[in-house]
Amino acid sequence: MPKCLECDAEITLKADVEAGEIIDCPDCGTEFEVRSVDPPTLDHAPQEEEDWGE
Amino acid sequence: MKVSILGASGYVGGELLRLLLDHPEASVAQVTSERLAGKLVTAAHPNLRGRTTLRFSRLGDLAPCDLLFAAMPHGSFAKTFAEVRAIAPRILDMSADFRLRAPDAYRRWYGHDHENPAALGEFVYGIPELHREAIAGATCVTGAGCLATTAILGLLPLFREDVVANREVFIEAKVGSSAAGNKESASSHHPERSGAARSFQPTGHRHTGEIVQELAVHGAPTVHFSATAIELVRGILVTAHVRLAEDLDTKAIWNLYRAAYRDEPFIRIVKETRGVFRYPEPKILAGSNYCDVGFERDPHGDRLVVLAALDNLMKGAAGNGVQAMNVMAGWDERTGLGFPGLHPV
Amino acid sequence: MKVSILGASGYVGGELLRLLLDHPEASVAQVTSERLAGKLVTAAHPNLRGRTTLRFSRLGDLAPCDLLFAAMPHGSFAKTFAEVRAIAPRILDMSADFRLRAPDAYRRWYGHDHENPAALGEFVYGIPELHREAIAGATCVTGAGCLATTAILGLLPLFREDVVANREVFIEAKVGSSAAGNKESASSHHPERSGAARSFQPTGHRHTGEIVQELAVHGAPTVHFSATAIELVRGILVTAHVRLAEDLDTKAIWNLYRAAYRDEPFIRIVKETRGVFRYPEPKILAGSNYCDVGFERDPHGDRLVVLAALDNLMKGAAGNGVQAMNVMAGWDERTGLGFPGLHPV
Repeated sequence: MPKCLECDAEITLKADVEAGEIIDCPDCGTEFEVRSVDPPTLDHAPQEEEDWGE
Repeated sequence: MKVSILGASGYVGGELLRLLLDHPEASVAQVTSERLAGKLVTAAHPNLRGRTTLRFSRLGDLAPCDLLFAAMPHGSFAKTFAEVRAIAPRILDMSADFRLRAPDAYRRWYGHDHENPAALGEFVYGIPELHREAIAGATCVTGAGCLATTAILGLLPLFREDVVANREVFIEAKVGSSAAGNKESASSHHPERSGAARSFQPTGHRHTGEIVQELAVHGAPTVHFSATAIELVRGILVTAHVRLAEDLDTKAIWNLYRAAYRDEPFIRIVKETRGVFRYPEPKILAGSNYCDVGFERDPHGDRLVVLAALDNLMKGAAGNGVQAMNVMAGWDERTGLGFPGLHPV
Repeated sequence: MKVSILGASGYVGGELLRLLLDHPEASVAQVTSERLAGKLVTAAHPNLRGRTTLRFSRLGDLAPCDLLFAAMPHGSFAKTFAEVRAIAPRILDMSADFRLRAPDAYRRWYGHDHENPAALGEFVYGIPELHREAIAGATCVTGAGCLATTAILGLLPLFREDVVANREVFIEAKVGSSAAGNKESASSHHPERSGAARSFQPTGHRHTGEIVQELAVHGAPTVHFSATAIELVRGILVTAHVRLAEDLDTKAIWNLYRAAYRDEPFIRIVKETRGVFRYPEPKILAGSNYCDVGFERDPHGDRLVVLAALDNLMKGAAGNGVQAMNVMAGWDERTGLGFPGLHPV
């Protein structure tokens, strides 16, 4: 099972997951792109910068 | 289980009553207020209209019950403890009177000797996340200070693993107006209090004593505490700064907090990379028993900022009291504490 | 009972989800959002963290269920109604699309013809205090406008007894920001919205159509409505003025309201002579399903001021929806709606 690149949480992939799919970490919400399914590897998904600061 | 509340006209007493009225295992026997004796409880707690026709009793009329909550003004319970001791086999004191175990610590933080130092050792510090086993077997349990609870729960995993340089922490707490109770004062007058960002206690806040007592896992910590009143009725946000004794990265700290809090029903680790509520924030916790904990590792050095939030009347007082009651009675800790909080609110 | 929510990323959808997750009889099957499909629901509803790992589905993935709530933006549900009609034997639409029975009334208040006028007659106006029997047997129920609900519940007893001179009423409604939904706008930008007392609709508010429709008990009423945004997130306070057709004193009006609302679980008559919260006030109703109703008789003339308050997301929307669901399913109407509201808050 791959681990979140940000918070090390275990990320369960759906059985029918495909390369290129966007998934998010259940603990910290970071989005990843599935680079490969076997072995399961993740990349940071392209993220548009949200305007959130005060 | 028959439960009574000694001193039920205040905000904490009212919150205890709200929770106990809907608690599947507890039934409310009597609730006292000398000032409002004979009056409907809804006179002080309008949110309970239509939910109860209970009236306030006097202390003197208290009949024996299974568990007695005491939510009296600070200093009063210590005086009445001996008198009420026989009323219930289990006592849960929400006031500050029996929180510090050491008489000299009490003198330092409260500026006078304790009324009843002998009884100090009888009370277990009633935060289940800290002392679950001791609470389960206790007959006398004390609630904790709301600001202390927030700081302690935010920092506890770090002090348990002893990863804080010099065991030193700088804590800045933001707090809502209900923490000062329901007695009006010049500074609580709306035109003066509304929109406040008021440094009411930059130093010397009494809750510091509890933080020092409970974080002394591997040796006495150095706690620098300040408190600021902000535009909130309910809610506390603690922002604490520590320097790490070891070079722990974000993942290591996540795992340290997960290990400490994974099985806790009322603590959520909140540190998200998207959305409006990315870090712990009190607003959405109002009415819930959650303490949300988060952190951010400063990439330019060894500083870790720890964030913690809760509702000062719930996990900071009445909610924690009901949680401790559940532990003492052997019930599921979540019983009667299921409200998740509102959003938007 | 399997329940799904169509359009669950908004404030009403999130409040429905909160209530349904803790509802003893209902289980949440799917909740949809095209925009957030695949994401955890807690991304939009942070108060539900730790309570659910549900993710948003797409409309197209909706599987058959027992009851479907629709909480889509106004105008969208009318278009999708035919498509989703087969998904569930019972449909509860929270949008404004099917609230007005008469197509010409819809054109008058919404400025364009209804998408699907034929279906207008299929929906029962879903306030149980008004149409309990019809809702019990209905397959399609529509929620009501939050401002309309408040005004209608405040005034209904007077119009049922036909004691309002010329059936004419002047209504001023104060409302919180969450009633405008979760889409940000220039006027919802905090520095612009905070501290507002903003007359956003002195005339022509769409909810007027519903008030006219539901108060036409003995003949069409004349409804003068204005709405003001105030410093609140949740909450509505309606202040309505009528002139009495008969000389009814305070006691007579008390008895008129008691007769109308004595057995209603979610309506409290609030008119007290002491305490801070003497009249209905939205602040302490946040999260509860109560509509508090009160009044004051003007001693110098024939004017009666009627006051009514509720939480626009609860009795004004999601709470009323769950109450209507309970009626449709034959359960106790209070099921899953027990939260009494907080004080102080």
